[in-house]
Amino acid sequence: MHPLIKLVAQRIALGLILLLAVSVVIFLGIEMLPGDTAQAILGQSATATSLANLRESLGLNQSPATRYFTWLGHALQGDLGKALTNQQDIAQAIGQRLGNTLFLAVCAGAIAVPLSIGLGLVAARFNGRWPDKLISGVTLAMISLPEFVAAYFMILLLTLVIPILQPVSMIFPGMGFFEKLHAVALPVIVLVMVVLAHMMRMTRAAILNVMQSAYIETAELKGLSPMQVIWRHALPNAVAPIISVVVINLAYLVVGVVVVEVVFSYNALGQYLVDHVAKRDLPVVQAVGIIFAAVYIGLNILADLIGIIANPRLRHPK
Amino acid sequence: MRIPLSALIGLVMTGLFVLSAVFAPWIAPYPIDAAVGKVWEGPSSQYWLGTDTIGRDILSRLIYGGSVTIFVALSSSLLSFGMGAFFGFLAATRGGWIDTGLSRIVDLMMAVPSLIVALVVLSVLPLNLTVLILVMGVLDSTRVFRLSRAVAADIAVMDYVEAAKLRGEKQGWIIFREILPNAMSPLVAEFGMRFIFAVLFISTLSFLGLGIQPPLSDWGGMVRENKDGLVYGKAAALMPALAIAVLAISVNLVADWILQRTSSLKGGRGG
Amino acid sequence: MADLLTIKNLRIEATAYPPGEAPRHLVLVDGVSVSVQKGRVLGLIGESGAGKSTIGLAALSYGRGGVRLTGGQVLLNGRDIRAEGAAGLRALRGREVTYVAQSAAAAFNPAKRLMAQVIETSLLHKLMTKEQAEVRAIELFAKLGLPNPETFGRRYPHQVSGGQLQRAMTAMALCPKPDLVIFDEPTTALDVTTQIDVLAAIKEAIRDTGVAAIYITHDLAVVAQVADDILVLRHGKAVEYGATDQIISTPVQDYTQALVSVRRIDHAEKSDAAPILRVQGITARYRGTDFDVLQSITVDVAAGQTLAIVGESGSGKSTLARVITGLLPARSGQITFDGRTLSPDLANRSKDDLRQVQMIYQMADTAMNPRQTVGTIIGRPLEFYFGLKGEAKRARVQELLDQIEMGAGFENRYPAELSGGQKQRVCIARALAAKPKLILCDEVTSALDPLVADGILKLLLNLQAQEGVAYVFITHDLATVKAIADKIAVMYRGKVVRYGQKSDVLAPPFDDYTDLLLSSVPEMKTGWLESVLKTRKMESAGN
Amino acid sequence: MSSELNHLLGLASAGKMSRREFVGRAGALGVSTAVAGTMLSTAAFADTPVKGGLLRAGMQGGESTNTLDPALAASDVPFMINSTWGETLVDVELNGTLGLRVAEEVSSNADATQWMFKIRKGVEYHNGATMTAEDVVATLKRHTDDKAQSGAQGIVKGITDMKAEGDMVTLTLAAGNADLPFLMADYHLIIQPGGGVDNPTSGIGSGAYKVVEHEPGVRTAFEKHTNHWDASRGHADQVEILTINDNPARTAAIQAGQIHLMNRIDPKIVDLLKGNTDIAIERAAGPGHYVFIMRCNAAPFDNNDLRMALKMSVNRQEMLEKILGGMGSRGNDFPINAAYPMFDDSISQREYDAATAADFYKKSGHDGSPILLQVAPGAFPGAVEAAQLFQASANAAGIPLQVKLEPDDGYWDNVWNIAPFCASYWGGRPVQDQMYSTAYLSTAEWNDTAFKDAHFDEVMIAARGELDQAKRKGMYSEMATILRDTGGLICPMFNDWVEGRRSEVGGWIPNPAGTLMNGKAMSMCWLNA
Repeated sequence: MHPLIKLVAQRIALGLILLLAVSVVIFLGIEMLPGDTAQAILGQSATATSLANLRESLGLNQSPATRYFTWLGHALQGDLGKALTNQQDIAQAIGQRLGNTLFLAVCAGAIAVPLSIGLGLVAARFNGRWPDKLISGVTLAMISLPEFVAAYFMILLLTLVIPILQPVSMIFPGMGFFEKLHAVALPVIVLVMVVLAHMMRMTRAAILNVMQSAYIETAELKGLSPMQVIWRHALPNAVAPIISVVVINLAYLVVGVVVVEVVFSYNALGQYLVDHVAKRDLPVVQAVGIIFAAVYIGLNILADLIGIIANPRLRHPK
Repeated sequence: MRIPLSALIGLVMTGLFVLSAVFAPWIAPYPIDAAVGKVWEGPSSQYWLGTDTIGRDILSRLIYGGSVTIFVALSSSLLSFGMGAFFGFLAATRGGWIDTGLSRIVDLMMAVPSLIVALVVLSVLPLNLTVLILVMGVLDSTRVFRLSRAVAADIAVMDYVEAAKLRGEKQGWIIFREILPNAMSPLVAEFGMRFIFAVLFISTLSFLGLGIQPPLSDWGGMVRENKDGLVYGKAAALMPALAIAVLAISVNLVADWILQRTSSLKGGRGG
Repeated sequence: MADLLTIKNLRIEATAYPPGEAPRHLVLVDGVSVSVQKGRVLGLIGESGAGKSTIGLAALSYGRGGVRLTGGQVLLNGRDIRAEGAAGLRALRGREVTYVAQSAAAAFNPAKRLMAQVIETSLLHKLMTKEQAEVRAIELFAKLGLPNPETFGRRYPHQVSGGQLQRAMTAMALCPKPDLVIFDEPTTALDVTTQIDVLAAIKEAIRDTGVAAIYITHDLAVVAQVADDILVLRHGKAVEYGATDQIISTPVQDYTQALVSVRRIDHAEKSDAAPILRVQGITARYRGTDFDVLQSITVDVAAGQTLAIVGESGSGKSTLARVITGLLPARSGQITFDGRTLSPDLANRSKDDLRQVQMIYQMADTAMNPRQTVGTIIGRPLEFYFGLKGEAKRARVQELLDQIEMGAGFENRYPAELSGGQKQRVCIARALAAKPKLILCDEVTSALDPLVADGILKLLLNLQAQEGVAYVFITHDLATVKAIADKIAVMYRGKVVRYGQKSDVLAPPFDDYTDLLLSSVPEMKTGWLESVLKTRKMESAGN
Repeated sequence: MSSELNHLLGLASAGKMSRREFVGRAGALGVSTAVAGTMLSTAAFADTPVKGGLLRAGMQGGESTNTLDPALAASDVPFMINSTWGETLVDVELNGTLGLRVAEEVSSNADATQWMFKIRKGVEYHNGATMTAEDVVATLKRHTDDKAQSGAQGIVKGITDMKAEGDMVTLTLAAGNADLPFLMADYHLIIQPGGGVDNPTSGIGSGAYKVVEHEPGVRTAFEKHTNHWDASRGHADQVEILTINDNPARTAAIQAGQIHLMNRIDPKIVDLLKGNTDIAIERAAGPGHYVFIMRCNAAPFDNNDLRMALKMSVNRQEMLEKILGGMGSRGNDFPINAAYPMFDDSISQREYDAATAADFYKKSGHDGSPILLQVAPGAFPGAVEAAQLFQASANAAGIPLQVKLEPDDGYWDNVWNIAPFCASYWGGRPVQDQMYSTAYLSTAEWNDTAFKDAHFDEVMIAARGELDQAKRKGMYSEMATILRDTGGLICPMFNDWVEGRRSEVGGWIPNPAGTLMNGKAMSMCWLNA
């Protein structure tokens, strides 16, 4: 078997194991939370018997191990149970909101990734000169601004001062693609601001790091222009670090945007989770937690794979 | 010692913030929870930065809020650093199953998004500074772990470390006398990054109503209190927001400068 | 005959920015004049810091880091390229002048196939079509003796050996048919046996293509084989400039004479004595690998004498050192020191055993903690092994510093403030501080300039005479071996192929490998290269 | 009619003057309440409805955990949604009089112990079925059932017998209750097919609009119920109710025209909105009040001296100004204000008095440990700030009050009605009896102050049956005083409804009984082209 395929297989297997471990951790974590689900559901109207019955029906009286494996069994068949609060089918509810989450993340990523890498290259090209200083300064300011502040500025600017966008971004099935785009424009802008800086700075750093190498001098002595040098010789060798930071930020766009969702009342997973956390709606918390973990792990595997493929030593062993 | 202007500005500003935080009770013109003025007064000779949503002096609250923000951020990043660096070095120098074990655990922790963990934990545990600091510190230590492990691993293969081993030096000497001094500057720079992250993170938590308890308020909380006015250009919410940004930028400038002196690229915003 | 390149009293300056210090202004090259004619080879020779590479790069009007050409002229094909703008320079670089770097391994982009990199220049400057360029590249591969030239270009740098990369680099330089090629220490990074093959290939290629070349090296014997003229440099100034024969046979300047007479130390071998260290049937392999890098090695080191272990990279000589120190526990065999059996694992050795065996590394820079002063570095073993403190320690440190001929005022300096030779001396002092019976020297001189290396070797010999300490001296350089060894073990692919007293080992009849090794040592006379290539029995391993 | 009356009418219909004010002032001019009411409605209805379009409301007070079960509705969004798809037997007209909905006739026996409701013919549900008297009885029964956990349980408890004959529903009460019809207007008591017993969350009712999409805590989309019986309702083709909990976003949304109606404008930004001609600020002095509730059965609040101490240490005037921007009135620690019929304005207003508060506190013998007040930003607009003002004024009186911030999400499930001392909000009810029986009757489901006083209960029951208005007023006055001086309710202020309407929205009639025209805005408003 080609060692590359072997590596890929290994990475994926590792990822799956990790995911399984995460599911255990989340399960245990929720087990350890103070407070009792049955109590949480019945609230003050709880009586000893009704509690007992509910525990029975929820299977809370079984051992954690059994409960975990029954849960896992169902989860593997795509059945995540029902929300305790309003009996919605979790898989269904999550399904749509996951879609919204990904839609937002993809839109933001599609703009932020190329933009930040481009800026990173430019900054590296003019290292230490004014374009570099300008880009670094602006992105530094962005990285230093809390998301929600950025969010309100954007509302102020783009819905009131220059009324071209909508402050409320909720999207529904049945909306046209461009309708949706228009709806999420504001959160997208804010998220781009949030992740741009990090990726751009890392790209710049990675490129500058590579620029130390002897083969860059070789390229310069061949008579290549600075941008040719960066594009042809530096970038290919900086792929791995850049990808890894891109992935961190993509993961962030999926799992870390609760605040933005809240501000723009965007109906995606984050807000859904937050709503259910306080209600101790554990099946929901668990399900969403797993999904987030899966996204994170999946993206990391992706990064690993790209890193491997980008590395000729692994692609073409001796 | 040559300090570039940007770093100098950063140092001075950071210094100012820390001082005002430390001496808050002495320099704040008004008590933190006294509603002295009308709602959302503009800046005036009486209230330099205006008043907030129930007529408290914003400058005073900024100063007190700063001490809270900085205290929490500092102690949580110290915690995350203590833990992260210690285990990171341990993993790098010991290697073997210790390394593998710790690394896998960290992978696990990182796979669960920290904001979510914070939300869950903070919504069920009693809300107080200790819990807040613990949660943030532990969550953030994973990144420090990865960095310090990487840095230490680079250093651990150096001949002078091998020489120390050959001499028969103990683990302690090797970590603290051979490795640590050479790992310092990337770690210090990372510390800056972590600190900023902590500041932003508390702000976010406070914004979601899971942060500092009133009448104490961190800057994030102040933004929330006054956000209704923000959309109408009331400066009240602007001030704490700017304070956060300026502090972050200042620390960032210092960190960048330290980083430049040793080219190591790590850190950044957390997921 | 018209000069292709004329350099008229060139002055090159630089500003260094040491972290946390005021920037320092340096003059790297001052008032150097030299010229190269079409089809001729100029050798630039000197120690590190002599400014030879800087001058080489000046021919492309290229300055590394903060380096600036501040005076004089660089006339290429009659025009002063110092006047050229960025675009003009890009036009000339890679077309009129090309460059062959010291370490091809580093100078090739690991992410791109060789062919793409070799023909890049030709395409960039629109000198030929892709097809033409590839055809030419394949010709050059063949001319430079690379294995199956047609397919060679499809490989990635990491897939070919160092020697081959260096040839490929030469091919890359010659591909665009430049007027002038700068060879910057092209063979220094290679094993001796590989070096001469590459040397020969380069020489042939230069001759066939009729290109002019500047050949930069610190090894007079090497440059003597390829250069028509030689310019000897020191501290950025020209010392002596003349035809190759004249420079090596009748050098005028003392410095040149010193360079020529280097490696002439003669050290009478001591007769065999009771062993302080016995290595018996050692077999070892690295964790996670499945072959033995050392196969049943058996050697003795006589007390107060020197065992030289000779071999090329990959022969396992350094591994042997790691096994002796216990860093890499052997799989089988045993190590006896002073009659006691040493535990194979470092962790289980007594403090005194550790003290008795000290080590000196090839790279002095990485062997010293940059954050510790010389005083701390040398003082630590004193305090660690003998519990010396304060004044007593300080005095002993000074004593050691005197022993390594560095005198006062050094204990408060940091490694970064020392020259290469001084660093290595400090490492020696650190080893001595432990009062060991045995010191392992791993290529301690190979990173140093010849004259400095000589100094170190002399020092080591004196110390042996004073302290009666034994050395295991690991090196690839036979000249060094001749200079210092009493016993010699020749290693090849994990085995000892020849072992005995120096006199026996260096006297015929030789086995093939030892012959190859001995014959590969460049000699300070022109035409040596051709003669040796005829008489060799086996091909070098490096290809 | 007099020019002054015209002037008042103008003010009132423009929403510049509350309905109560108008009726009161008109009364002063010798106009009877009923007449004044009708005058006002005709005035407001002056312009003719425009059909069609999509009417959007953006509201605070919804979570993704909400359901469509009317029995469980508690916060603004579910209230609004249910009032849009469902109808009650009767409802409360803007002038406080009884309006007939699916009941076309209401009558009672002499001592008000038996009430007859004649169900309107041909009231069609969204599923095509026709409403029957049985449905009505089934609905009321369902709300008496413990499992339903209905907010109306306290109301229907008093009904001993319900029967349906033909189109007539007859309710028999243990004790007479003159206000029963008003109780039937309670927003929980929405008539569902078969009483919604088998599927309470179906969202199928007889309202002017039927639910087409419902994403809890996000958006509920309706389309016109073409066979709705009441032609005067349901002008827009589609309506949507969006949950926008974030204040700035909601306000920005109405300015940007993304929504046409919004609830809960932060009073502090009203002045800032004044300049905007697209948006009318709709104010109505309603029965809604912001409260801090102490559970009388939980230490340390089981001590009335401590309760008094806290009541005395609230600076109501300051709160009114800083929290409501003056848009409201001071509370007096009982849940009734001028918005209610038979309100006794002679009960003296409680003022901030640090000294007295300190005495009460001393008297209570409290150990001086921090007294925790739990509050969430969403408890009511400005709740956290109000709590902090409270803390400041209480601390000034030497009472160790301490504010504990709780997250908005889940506040109503985990803190309200559970925590011993927390901030809360009451929308108020159309009549005093209903307000009291919902939250202050010992047995009431939502007795969030855990106030138990046998005498109080007796008076309440008695008052229900009392048809002599003067006597009845006296009884209410007594109840008010009991609550004021011994209850667990701290009521610093009554808030006006401060709501936003884009100028293109027609048909707005201020109705203090509840948010957004007591939940009728979607059905009664239209979009002027």
